[in-house]
Amino acid sequence: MSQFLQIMLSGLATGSIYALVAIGFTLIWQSAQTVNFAQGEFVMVPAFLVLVGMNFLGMPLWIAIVFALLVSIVLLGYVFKKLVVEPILPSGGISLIIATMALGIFLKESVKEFYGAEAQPFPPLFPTDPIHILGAVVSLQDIINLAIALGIVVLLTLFLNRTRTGRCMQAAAQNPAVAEILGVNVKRMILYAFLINAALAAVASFLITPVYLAKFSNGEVLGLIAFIAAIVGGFNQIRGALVGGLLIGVLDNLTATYVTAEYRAALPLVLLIGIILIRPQGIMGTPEGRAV
Amino acid sequence: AVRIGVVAELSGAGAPSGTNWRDGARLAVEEINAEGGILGRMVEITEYDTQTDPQVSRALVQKAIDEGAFAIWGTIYSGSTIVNMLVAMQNGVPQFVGSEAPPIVQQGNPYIFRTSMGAQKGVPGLTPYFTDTLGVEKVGVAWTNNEFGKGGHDVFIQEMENVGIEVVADISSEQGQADFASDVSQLRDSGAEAIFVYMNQEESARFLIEARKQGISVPLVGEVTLNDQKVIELAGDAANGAIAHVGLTTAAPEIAAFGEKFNERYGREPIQDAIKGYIAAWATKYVTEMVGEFDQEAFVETMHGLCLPADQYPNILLDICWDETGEVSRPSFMVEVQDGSPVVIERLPAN
Amino acid sequence: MLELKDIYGGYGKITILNGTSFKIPPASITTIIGPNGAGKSTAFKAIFGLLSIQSGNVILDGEDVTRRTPAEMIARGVTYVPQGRNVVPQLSVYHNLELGGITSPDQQKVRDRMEQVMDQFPTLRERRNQKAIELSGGQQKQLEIARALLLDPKLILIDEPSIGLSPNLVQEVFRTLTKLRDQGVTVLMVEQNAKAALAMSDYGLVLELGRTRMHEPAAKLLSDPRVGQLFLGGHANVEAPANGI
Amino acid sequence: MEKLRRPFIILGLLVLAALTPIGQGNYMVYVLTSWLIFSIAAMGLNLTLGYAGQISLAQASFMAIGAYTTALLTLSGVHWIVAAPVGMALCFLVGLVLGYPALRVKGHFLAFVTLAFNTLVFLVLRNEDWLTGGSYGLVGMPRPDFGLFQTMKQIHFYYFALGITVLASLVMWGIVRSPWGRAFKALRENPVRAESLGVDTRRITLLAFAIGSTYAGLAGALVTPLVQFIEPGSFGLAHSLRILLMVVVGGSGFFFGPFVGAAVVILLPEFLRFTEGYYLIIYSGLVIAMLAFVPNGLMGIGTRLAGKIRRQRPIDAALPEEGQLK
Amino acid sequence: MSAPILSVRNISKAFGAIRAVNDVSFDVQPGEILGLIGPNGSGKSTLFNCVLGQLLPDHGTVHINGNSVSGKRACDLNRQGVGRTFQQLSVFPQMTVLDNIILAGQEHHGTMLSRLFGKPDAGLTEAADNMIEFFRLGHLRDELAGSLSYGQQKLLDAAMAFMAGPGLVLLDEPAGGVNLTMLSDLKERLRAYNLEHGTTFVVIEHNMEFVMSLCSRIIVLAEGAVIAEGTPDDIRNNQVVIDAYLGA
Ligand SMILES: Nc1ncnc2c1ncn2[C@@H]1O[C@H](COP(=O)(O)OP(=O)(O)OP(=O)(O)O)[C@@H](O)[C@H]1O
Ligand SMILES: Nc1ncnc2c1ncn2[C@@H]1O[C@H](COP(=O)(O)OP(=O)(O)OP(=O)(O)O)[C@@H](O)[C@H]1O
Ligand SMILES: CC(C)C[C@H](N)C(=O)O
Ligand SMILES: [Mg+2]
Ligand SMILES: [Mg+2]
Repeated sequence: MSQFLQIMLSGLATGSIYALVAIGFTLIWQSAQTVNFAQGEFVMVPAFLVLVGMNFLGMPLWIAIVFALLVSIVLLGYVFKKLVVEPILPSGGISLIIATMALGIFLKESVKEFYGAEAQPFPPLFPTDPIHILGAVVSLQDIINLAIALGIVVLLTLFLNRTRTGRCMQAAAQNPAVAEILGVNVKRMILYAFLINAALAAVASFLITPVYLAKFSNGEVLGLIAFIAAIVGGFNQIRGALVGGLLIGVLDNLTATYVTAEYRAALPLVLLIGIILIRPQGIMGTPEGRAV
Repeated sequence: AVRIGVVAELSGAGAPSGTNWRDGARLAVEEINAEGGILGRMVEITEYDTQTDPQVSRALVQKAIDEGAFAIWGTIYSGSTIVNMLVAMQNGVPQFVGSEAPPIVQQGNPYIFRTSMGAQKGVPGLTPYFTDTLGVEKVGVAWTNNEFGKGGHDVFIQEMENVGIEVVADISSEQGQADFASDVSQLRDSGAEAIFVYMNQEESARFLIEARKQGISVPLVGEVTLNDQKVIELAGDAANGAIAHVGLTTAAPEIAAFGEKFNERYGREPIQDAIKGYIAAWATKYVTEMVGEFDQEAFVETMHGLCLPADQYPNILLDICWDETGEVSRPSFMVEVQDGSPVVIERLPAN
Repeated sequence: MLELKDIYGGYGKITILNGTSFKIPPASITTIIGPNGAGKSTAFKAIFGLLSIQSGNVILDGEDVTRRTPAEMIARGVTYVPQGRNVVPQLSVYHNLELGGITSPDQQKVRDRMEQVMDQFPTLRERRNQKAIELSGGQQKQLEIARALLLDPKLILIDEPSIGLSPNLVQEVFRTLTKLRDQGVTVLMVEQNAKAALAMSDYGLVLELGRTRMHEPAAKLLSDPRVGQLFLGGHANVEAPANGI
Repeated sequence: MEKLRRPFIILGLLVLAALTPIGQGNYMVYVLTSWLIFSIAAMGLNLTLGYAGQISLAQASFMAIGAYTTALLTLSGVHWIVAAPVGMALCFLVGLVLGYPALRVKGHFLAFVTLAFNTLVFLVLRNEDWLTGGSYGLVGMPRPDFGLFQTMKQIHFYYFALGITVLASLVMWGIVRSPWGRAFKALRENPVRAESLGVDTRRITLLAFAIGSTYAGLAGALVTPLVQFIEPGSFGLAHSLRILLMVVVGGSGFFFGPFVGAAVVILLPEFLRFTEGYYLIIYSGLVIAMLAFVPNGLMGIGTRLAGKIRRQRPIDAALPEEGQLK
Repeated sequence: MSAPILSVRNISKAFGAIRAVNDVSFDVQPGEILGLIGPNGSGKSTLFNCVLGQLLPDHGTVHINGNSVSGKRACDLNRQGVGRTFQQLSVFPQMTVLDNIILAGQEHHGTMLSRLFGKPDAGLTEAADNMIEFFRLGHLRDELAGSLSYGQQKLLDAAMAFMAGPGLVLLDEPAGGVNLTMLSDLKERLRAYNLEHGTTFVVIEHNMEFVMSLCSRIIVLAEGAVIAEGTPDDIRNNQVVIDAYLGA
């Protein structure tokens, strides 16, 4: 029993991190109708910015965090949008997929080349003291991660659906031509989405790196799982990312424990295929509507 | 000048190992060249990045040979070495590798030489520790499911069977896995009295962190990596108490000087792969000069059954012997992490 | 009010507008007719800043507005209803409508206007919470037209509003446009439903090969026999190909 | 004139392909052979993606199926000429099955289903040691021997691969210009309309996957004797992505795109090697720049230039007489 | 009276609370040109989609030539001679006009295999060229369909429905955006087909002049149900229809 509880709680803790990254996917989808395959690297980079701040610029941890957040927003939000998304978006989804993949390699290799290939320790932002619940152990950090993921989902959903700017962002994504003739500043809307995404990625980065350790290759698996989480949960709903993330986190641990560790990596994938075949719009997603 | 091909995992998952190997080799080459090179010829290394992709590594070994490499240094990941060692053999080029998987020396390839003990030798070195020192009856195993991990795992299971210790939990994980909650909790509930951890460095660190979090109190025992400098750096306090059987560690007095040199040159602690790279380079020099000319056939012939004592060949760091298969014999160490640094608790003779 | 001076422009290397020129007076309705592919829609895009213009000028109220962006044209009181379907698929009808007034600083007024246009097109009120993509073709068109009325424009560019609308709604739209004209709004419209459109227009304009061929009071065009033959339902005799099945 | 020029260019390229490896070192010949092999795999993906519009990130796993089948059979003494078609047939069947999700989902979602498939294949190859040798892989597969022509020497193997590539291209050419090719494109452009015009979109989708996969299978069947060693890691996701990159960079939907793309993806890193650690950075930067400036891929540049010339027709001829007012 | 070519019985289709089509039944006789009109949102397009397999009706049956179409896919129906157009423009934008037309015809000849090994144009170039000429798209033959104007695409769309050589054609607003000269040609063309080949047409259209002069019988839908049926003259003078649809 305590093992089961432990597995569930650990799963939720990891799942909330997947969710944080997955939210970025759904956000970008809802506001730019594209997919950022470098998302995993977007989560990897801010941690290194913190390390640069601390180890080379001599900043204390919290200052370094703020510094990294700002630099991430500029670099992974503004510069990314200007230099990669804007020129390539018009030539279609697949080109952008490839471009973001290339960007992923670019970021990964740059970090490796300029900071080093080895994993680096990263200080926890919140106390890691264990909290015992019925024989299972979680840390305060885990609980904070979960709370943050939840909070962001609620805030972003409200922002996108309840504010005019949010709706303009959606319009700009779903039908940029129409948005433009109605006077919506399409480019700016897309920029907002990318800025928010960068900020989210940075937050996710600060929260997980103490556990995952800072390493140039961290993004590979994380980006993949987060994307799967987004699809499983439902790509066109922010809350889908949360559900998908938590689900994968928990199921992953359950499979590893009770079914098979060797095929553990297959589980999210099987889940993905299953969901897509049964409910293509994802668990929380809504169908895209009328085709004819 | 004499050309050497450094074929290593400079990018991809193996980058930490590969870059350390390369840096260790570079350091050695700088020293060798400062001493006048090998047989008076400067050593010139060309680096080839395998991207941790075995097929690329195979192509690159071919390329290095096409470009006239006298010897190949690398690769480190067993998965790559198994693939590319054939090419070096077909071309008759000696190759030093940093890999531990048992099959590498079991295929009758006369050109391959390890720089560290294979798992089939290293892991049995630990068995007495389980039977005598710990005196346990039930153990758990946590290992990474790649060529390296599988090699060690298979040997360990066999060993435990031989000495009659029951393996109550046998848990594999993926290379690059970040979340060890499930692995640790299964081990915790398995009733194991000690846990054998056989993973690459980062995985080891993450495992230790999670084990600490879930309050595992039984001994965690590893081989090769568990007490590596890098693991300690990453796992912090969580590494304290971990015990490992290692062939190479800067905690050993013979190797401490190398650690300082490396640190001075690169500004960081070396991991064991750096030591391996360094040894590969110096062995190439020593043996070539022993042969007296750049003759690859004579080189491998000399290597087989050769012993280099450290007092005559100081930069080989520890007395070392290669047998007919290219496997090494060398003294090794039991190391425990105490207060954040590895401490040698026992010195095992070469076997 | 609006003047096009010798506009040349098109897509990539192809020029579609070959010196298009015309001038329309304020508070009037002008209907552009012409064969398919004449460049009517292209002319609208040129006015609204959606086309790369090679040469020539677009003049609005005496100001040169050539190559302005759509946003700038909206700021000058121009709205545009393009041909085809133009809704934001996953947003609700209400929020689609709201987008029509998104640039206005006076949101209260936009909301009042929204109530008015929903009175005019009751379907939209009925369906206000439905996704726009789920509407029928004609309902989407209603949404688009309604959307263009929110900002109290000075000039409306409307490209074939009758496509997909049921006859009573076409009449409703024409009535609305007439009313707007009476309030001083200028309307420039493309219509293939030429008879009905010219009947409510002040001027008619025939565009061919990207050039203005005729520009007359609507009544005069209506009675022109050549125009009647080609654009008002007269029959041009063409042999049907022998096979094709 | 137009019509005559094309065969000449193709002939010229063929001669070039035949002459290039002469006098090169083993390594270069090896790289050129990989170029041919990856061109075949990319050609298959180009059909699935470029023509039929169905994205697949599983191309490497079909190479794996082809490679492992060929390896297991040739190791047990079956001749390559028999083993390879068996591998391809298997790919065709599995490709049909993988096509099923494509009937339900499109775009990014499909990308991920296929990606999942790729990962599953990888896990099976690695975990089922009894068949696949697990992570140690399979080793020692013979190169095909055709009596008078043996492929043991690197350069001979190159010509062998070249022959197969030419054959595969001819078949592909036949497919894309047949009505099937048109139906593939229709599927890409507007599946609903295609269906209403009698195109069995379901069957065409499955075929697009199956044929594309068969080409990957063929490529895999060539990898086995080339490398004479296969292991799961060589058919991971990263390789599927590389093949996708070849298709896009070369120009998806262009017949010769895959050859150009494979050349860029395989040969460019060779030229960048001198930059040492930086080459992947430079390489990925170049890819991004290329996508920004040459969105239709490298083949797209040529077509665009040709289009510029052709497009300068006088617009006045464009409208029929009877539609004009006089 | 001969057996109906199309027989619709009690078809209903709801989207959530919206009852788009509500218990609609009617027959179409071979050789008829039937008009289907009704206010926006009255369920006309939905009805087409239910008949042709794009949507699954909640209730009711559809028979074509006496055979139930339930479970049949659009492509099967098309191969059996049922052609259609969609209300929204539906061409293949990145294919040339010629290729669009050939595609529309090619699936009606031979088998899957013969289409792989046969002629690249399936022997249709000549027929396609005639069709292109008829719709006055000759100068656009080798242009990409996506670069055509709205009306040109509409014509291309209609031309594709004809290439199928069908016995029953369902047209959803063929007239929208088409130049009047072309429109009267289109009408002639429909009539000619109807006479020569006995092709049956069901036409949704809001252009009353077109419908009234073309159709022999008209059905009026409103809110998903049939509210009137009769000859053009009957309909023109039917007060219910005038109120609901035609307007003053
Ligand atoms: N997928 C859908 N989801 C929800 N409602 C739908 C959907 N499809 C159609 N509807 C609704 O069904 C009704 C009928 O739509 P349909 O498209 O059949 O109308 P129509 O008669 O063709 O109208 P029009 O003349 O405007 O084309 C409309 O009210 C429409 O909003
Ligand atoms: N995006 C485009 N790319 C290239 N050519 C185009 C494009 N859009 C239109 N054209 C061409 O420009 C010409 C004029 O098109 P336009 O849409 O302005 O015609 P139109 O007068 O509005 O016709 P319609 O009555 O059919 O709407 C046509 O010959 C068309 O083929
Ligand atoms: C990173 C190292 C532990 C890898 C190991 N040398 C191997 O054989 O794969
Ligand atoms: Mg137009
Ligand atoms: Mg309709």
